[in-house]
Amino acid sequence: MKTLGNLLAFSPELWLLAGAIVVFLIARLRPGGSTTVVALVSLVAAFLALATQFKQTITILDGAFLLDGFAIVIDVVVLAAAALTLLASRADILPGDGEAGAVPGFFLLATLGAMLAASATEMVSLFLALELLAINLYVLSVLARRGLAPATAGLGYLVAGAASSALLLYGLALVFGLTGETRLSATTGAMAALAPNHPAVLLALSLILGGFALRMGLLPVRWWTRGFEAGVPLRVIMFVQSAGIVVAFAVFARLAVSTFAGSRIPFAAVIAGVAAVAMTGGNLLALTQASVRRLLVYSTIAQGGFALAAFTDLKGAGLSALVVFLVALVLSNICAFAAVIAYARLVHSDAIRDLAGMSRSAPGLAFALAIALVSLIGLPPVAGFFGKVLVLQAVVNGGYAWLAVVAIANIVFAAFGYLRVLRIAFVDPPVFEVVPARLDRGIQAAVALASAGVVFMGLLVGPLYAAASYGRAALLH
Amino acid sequence: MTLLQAIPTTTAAPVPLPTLLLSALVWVPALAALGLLFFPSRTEVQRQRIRSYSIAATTLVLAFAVFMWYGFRDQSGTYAYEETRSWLPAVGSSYHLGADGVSMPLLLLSAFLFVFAVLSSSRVREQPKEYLFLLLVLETGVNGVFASLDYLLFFLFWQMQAVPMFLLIARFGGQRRLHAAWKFLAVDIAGSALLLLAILILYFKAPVRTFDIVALHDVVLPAAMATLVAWLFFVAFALKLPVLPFHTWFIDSLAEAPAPVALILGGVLVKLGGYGIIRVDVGEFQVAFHKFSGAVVVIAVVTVLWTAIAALAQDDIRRVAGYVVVSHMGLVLLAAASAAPVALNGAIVLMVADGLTAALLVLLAAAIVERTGTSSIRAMGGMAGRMGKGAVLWIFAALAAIGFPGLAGFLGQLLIVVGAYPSHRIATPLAMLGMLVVAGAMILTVQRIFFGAIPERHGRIRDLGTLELANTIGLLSLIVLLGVLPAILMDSINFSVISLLSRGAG
Amino acid sequence: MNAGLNLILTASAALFAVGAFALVARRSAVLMLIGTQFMFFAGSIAFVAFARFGLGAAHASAGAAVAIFAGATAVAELAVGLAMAALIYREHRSLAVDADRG
Amino acid sequence: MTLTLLAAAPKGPLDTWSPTLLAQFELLLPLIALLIILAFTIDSRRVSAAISIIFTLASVVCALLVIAIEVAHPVHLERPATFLQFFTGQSGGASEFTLQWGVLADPLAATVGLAVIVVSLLVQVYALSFMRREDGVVRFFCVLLFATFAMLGVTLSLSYFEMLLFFGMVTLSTYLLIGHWWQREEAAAAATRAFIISVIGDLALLAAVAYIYFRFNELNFQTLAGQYTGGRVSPNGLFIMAILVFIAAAAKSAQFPLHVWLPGSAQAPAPAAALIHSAGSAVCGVYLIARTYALFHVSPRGLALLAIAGGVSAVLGVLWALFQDNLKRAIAYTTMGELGLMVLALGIGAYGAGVFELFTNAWPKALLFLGAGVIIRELRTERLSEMGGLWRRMRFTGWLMLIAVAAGAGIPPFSTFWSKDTIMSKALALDSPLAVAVIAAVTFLGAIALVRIFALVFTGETARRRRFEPERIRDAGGRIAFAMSLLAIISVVAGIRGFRGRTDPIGFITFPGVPLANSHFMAAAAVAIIAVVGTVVGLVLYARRLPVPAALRPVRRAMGEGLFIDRAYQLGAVAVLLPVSRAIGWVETRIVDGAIDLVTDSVAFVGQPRGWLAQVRARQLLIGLFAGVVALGAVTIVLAGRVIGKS
Repeated sequence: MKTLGNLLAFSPELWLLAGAIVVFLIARLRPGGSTTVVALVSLVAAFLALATQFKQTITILDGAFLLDGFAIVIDVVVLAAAALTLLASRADILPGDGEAGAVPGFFLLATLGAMLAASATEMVSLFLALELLAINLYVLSVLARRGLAPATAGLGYLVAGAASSALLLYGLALVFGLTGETRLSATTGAMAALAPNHPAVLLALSLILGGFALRMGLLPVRWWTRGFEAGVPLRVIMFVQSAGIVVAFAVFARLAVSTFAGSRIPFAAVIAGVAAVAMTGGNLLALTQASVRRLLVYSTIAQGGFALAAFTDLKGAGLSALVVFLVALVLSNICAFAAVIAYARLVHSDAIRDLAGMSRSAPGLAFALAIALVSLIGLPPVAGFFGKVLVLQAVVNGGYAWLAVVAIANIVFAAFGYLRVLRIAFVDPPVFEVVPARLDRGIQAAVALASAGVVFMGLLVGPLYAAASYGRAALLH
Repeated sequence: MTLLQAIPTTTAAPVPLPTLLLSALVWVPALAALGLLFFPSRTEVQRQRIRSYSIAATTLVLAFAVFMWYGFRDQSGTYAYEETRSWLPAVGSSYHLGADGVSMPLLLLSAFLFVFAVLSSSRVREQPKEYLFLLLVLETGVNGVFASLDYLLFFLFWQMQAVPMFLLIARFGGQRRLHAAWKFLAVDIAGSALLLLAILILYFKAPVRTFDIVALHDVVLPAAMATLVAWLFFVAFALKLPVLPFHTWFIDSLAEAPAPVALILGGVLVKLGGYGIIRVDVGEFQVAFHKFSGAVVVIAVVTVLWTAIAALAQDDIRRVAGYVVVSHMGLVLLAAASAAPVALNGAIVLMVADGLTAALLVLLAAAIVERTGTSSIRAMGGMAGRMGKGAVLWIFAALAAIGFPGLAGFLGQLLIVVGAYPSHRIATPLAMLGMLVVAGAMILTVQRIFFGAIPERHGRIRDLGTLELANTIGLLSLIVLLGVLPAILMDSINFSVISLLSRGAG
Repeated sequence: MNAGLNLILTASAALFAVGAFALVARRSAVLMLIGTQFMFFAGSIAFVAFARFGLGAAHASAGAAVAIFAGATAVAELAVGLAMAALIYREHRSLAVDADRG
Repeated sequence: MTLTLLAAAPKGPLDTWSPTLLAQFELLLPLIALLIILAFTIDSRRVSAAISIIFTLASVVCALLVIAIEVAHPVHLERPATFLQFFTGQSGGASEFTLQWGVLADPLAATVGLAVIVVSLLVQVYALSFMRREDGVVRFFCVLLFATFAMLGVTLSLSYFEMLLFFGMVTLSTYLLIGHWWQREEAAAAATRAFIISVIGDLALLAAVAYIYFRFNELNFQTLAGQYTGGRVSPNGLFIMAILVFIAAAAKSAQFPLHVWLPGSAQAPAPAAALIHSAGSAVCGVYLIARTYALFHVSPRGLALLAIAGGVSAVLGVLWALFQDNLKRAIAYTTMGELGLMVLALGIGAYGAGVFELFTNAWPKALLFLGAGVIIRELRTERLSEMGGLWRRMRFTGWLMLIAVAAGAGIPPFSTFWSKDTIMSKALALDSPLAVAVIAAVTFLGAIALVRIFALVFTGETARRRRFEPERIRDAGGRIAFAMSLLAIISVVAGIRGFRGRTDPIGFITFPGVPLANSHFMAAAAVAIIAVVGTVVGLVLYARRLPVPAALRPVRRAMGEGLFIDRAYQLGAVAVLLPVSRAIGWVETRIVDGAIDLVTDSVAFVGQPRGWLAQVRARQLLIGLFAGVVALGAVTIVLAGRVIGKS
């Protein structure tokens, strides 16, 4: 049992931990030190450490964690998302505010939790990792915020999160009870033996799906109040909407592959139903928003539905499609959020109608927003299109043509709504004069990187798909 | 089929054509657009620099196109300048470009018209950077559709022209631009959805998992499925063509869009629909398409007659031009429905000719509207005295639209009538009635705009300026050239058309 | 399965239901947090029960470990939640979640 | 004319020449002149006119040489050039689609071409001083050259395709000629009407092309001539072709009911009208029939159609001519009568005679219009009722007009007498009383109509009007007089038939299977008597300006308006087409757009911001979550049951 030997496989996570500690120390001892840079550095270090482990498969702590191809791919995405989020939120961490200075540290811890979750293969580690991520997010959602609104919003978020964690826990408990195994890979055989309509299995599936619903972004969480400055800070939303979702789907994928895919229950049918509901409901919800920020958050529900649809072809190319789709989603979401936040800073509003004249006052942001929205719709030639096409392929291969039709209808429907936003941003005359303030470098960089990523992932979808299918192979091995 | 033996006999030694040219033709505008982003556009001098930069870019594309055309001697009916790169092997889609006698003339047309569009864009004063950026992206989309031999790629480029066009109309158009833009978008999105649906059905029903048009050609779908797919494709393209009753988006957009955009819209964009029908429905699904060609013929004839009559009482000069274009596209549809070689040759010639004619009409109409400050024909009259050059050019444009002998449209209409008559004995004469009405409508515009006494308020208007003259005369000379020497086009169209038909039949 | 397991499972399910009801029916933040704790403990109890009886007996230690860790994380969440609740209480004398309009 | 040429024409080498090259020169010289003017001398009216006239003169020389060669040896086959040819891959039949053009210089083409180019030359000479005070002289000459080129193209074309090409150009040239004074509303309207009617004809010809190609895979006149009889097409098919070709011809040659543009052509400047009516678009329809005569010849019904339509048009034309108050319109209607006569002649099988009529009629008609131009310019009115008494003031013009009238009326020995007499003799040979009666009537009434014009213009007193004193009237002189007198001379001699044989002006315009029309003594006598009587009657009637009896007034009005036929057309267009068009516009804006807007709006409506949807609170969220889990469990169990049922 070579436990300690391959603890070194945790080196990326360890880098993050170290970075977090340093950040906390700086925030405590020398308020005013730029902690974001430290965090970014540790993220880069973590990435480099991870790079040394590419194309390896390492078992850690007797199978509590498995650093396989899939985990590595997800980790890369998570690290990128975290880095972009930090870049984007650099500006609102004012120097001199010790509490705010600690924010990057919690980001690092959340990232750490996410990375652990991506490679967790055992119920204990899985649950712990998810909770580590969640708790840090709760903390972040109230950290460095004054006033009532953030607290209530954060508390609402926490309660909802705790409830879904509990659902997940109970679902896991049922699985454990049915199989007597806490290592996911070991549950397959036992699950396969059970009857297709074993109520406990079905209940477990329902509970686990319910537990992941929030993390997958399938729930319309109301973590904001009137005005965009109040409520949960946008950096947290951005992180949840990017890294959080990726991790949630990754963990669910691992769970599904090892536990439910083997069983004889109508897993794909259930998933397809949930996906259809999520897509349609999410679009309906998103397109009826007056605030572009809410529109983006709610649209993620529909996107989550698409991602879920990829599970209908779990044995086939579904997982590769899922990864490609998630990469596109992460980049598009971050790009859109960063652009919206940056512009909201200029006009002090995030109402859709206040985007009018954006193309004149901030052409770069408008352009990035356009790219992001086009990608979220799923129009060519950007990344989102290929994600959607691959998912559709998976869906049809899985034998759910009706779901594909629903998906296309949703794409069409979404196109109208998003292009309405674009029309306002590009066509309508400005409602009020915008003073062209200098934007923060960090957020500019984040927008530029994310939009470039969206475009290039569209052009270089080949290599991306190769990586994705590498991860898939690792997961299914 | 005899021609299959006949073709090789006529084949010269196949000349190896330089590759990557087609990619350049497609992507140079997009790259130029990206480069455009780095230009400052504060002072007028910088704006002028931006304009000349874009002119240079489009001219470069035109140079590519002409060079390819010069080297393009299609005697075998296969694709030239073919390019295949692995792009998305997972779903069996590859970056597959190629040009044949069907697409090459249209590529040439688009290359020409975009140059004219950018040249005539100096009127667009505000935000020339954004405007030209969108225009260049649009060109990439259009050329890509013409060049791509992979359904996924085809759809990708098909989408790529939609959003820029929407923004161009909605952002730079006239008073009712939003209404027009939304109508454009609604129809375009509906069409795109049908297109995607058709492509996916074809893709998943085919035994081989590939999007490649050439590869999918040999696939034999079950008859019902093939018919369904052919229908979906047809509707998707017909919306773009446009056909009744979905042509109003085009009329409105043409009337509302700024002149250069309207030029592209009427000159190139609607030709995408005709190209799609010929390439996919006639070329790939000929048997299935033939099953419902009767309905298609009805649609075509109704479109021709309806739009022609609609043009008669139309008071908006730009809308008249729009109706005439739609009527011509109806003829193209008729030709496509009668999958006869002569008619298809005529259809392609007519598409090119109509593209040039539409561009000419749009530019002149814009010039007139700009001078008189109104687009209502009733408010005009007697302007031949003030703008004689404009009058002569407009008469020529009208004649070109009528299909006057010696101008480009004539041969197209002649070939379509001659080719379509044997298969459609009733429809063809009806379509000719439509041609008659169009002639009446156009010649009436000449009388009502330019002849008679001039109203007081138009006593001061100027004649066409140098730039306008350069553009319009350039277009006109192309029209005349094509009318007098159609052989320069036909020689290479024909073999592709025949091989297209034989492939479709076989 | 023997009576003991069923009994315990029923109890845990009841506990879970109670917690859920508390979450749904109560406005007070503290009570809602308590509800989440109930649900967590219900899950832990189920784990322990399965570890004690039934198939889980093979890996009893693992099941127990899950229960323990779950309890720990639950407490951590409770701590964060209570901190927030305190914050709210300090701001305006109420413990309602979603107090604000809009 | 021909005789003098023959005297000059060397015999030897001509027999070996092919006229093709010369014919091509004849065709292209006006075009070259046009291009030169457009390119270089568009600003200088004198140089442009000079270039135009010089080139036309050169073209005349070519035409003379061509006709000389034709006389020398009429029969030869043209080698057409290819306009467009491509491989259609249709197995069987013709696997090549070919469009040919070139020049077909046979006797027919040579004769008519000669008339065209000579009239064009004289008209230009006339216009040189007539249009002097106008603006747009260069434009006028350019259009004249274009019209000449188009007309020559029609005469020399060797395939239906080429004919179609040049028919279109003739349409355009007519449009531009009539619309020369575009400032006048009525001129513009007349031009538009002429264009539309002609386009009807062109499209009919296009249909004919399509149908004939579909049947024969061939468009070349000479090749087709032998194939009509081959039995490849049923009589009905041939009749359809004949009808289509006839429609094309009727639209151009103002055959009833497509004649409505002809009176409007009076809006053109006098020289333009002269060209149109004598050797311009008005006759190219007749020429088309003559050119495609093989088609009609094999289809008896086609011939009958020609005869009937021609007869009707002829009678109506001369009748209407009697009641016109506008000088040019009156002449125009007489043209319609003559055209009808030509078509009738072709219909009753008098092929050579019909073409001969075309040839002989050209000169007096041109002369009439040129004279009318002078008269109108001097009197500054076009209304016959305001004219009169010019005999003393414009003696020279009077003489010329007298010659023209005599020649038009068919008084021996002037030109049209000879053609009318050949037509009449053919009719007699057929001994169809109807044909004879029609010809007689047309000759008689035509004579009256022409004499009426002369009488109303030259006899009596000049009506005095405001700001117009007859003393200022000056007779024609200079170039105008020269051109007119040349035309007068030709009008005198053009009809004289030389000794039988190859120099007979119509003797060598033969058609295989149509016996050469013999001049018939009775016919000659009849025509002469009818013409003279008509002249006398006309003089008697109109020289005294008898007041019209009240009973005839409405008739007169109806006749003057050409039985309101073009009014009816306009009404049809205005009362039917425009409302339909407006209705279509309404449908589009209201219904079609309405539907599309409904869709977009409904989507937009669904996408409207809704506050309550943004109000999801933690409690609702949790309720939803738990309810969702429960519902999901239930659903999954149902689904699982399904699965069991399946397996």
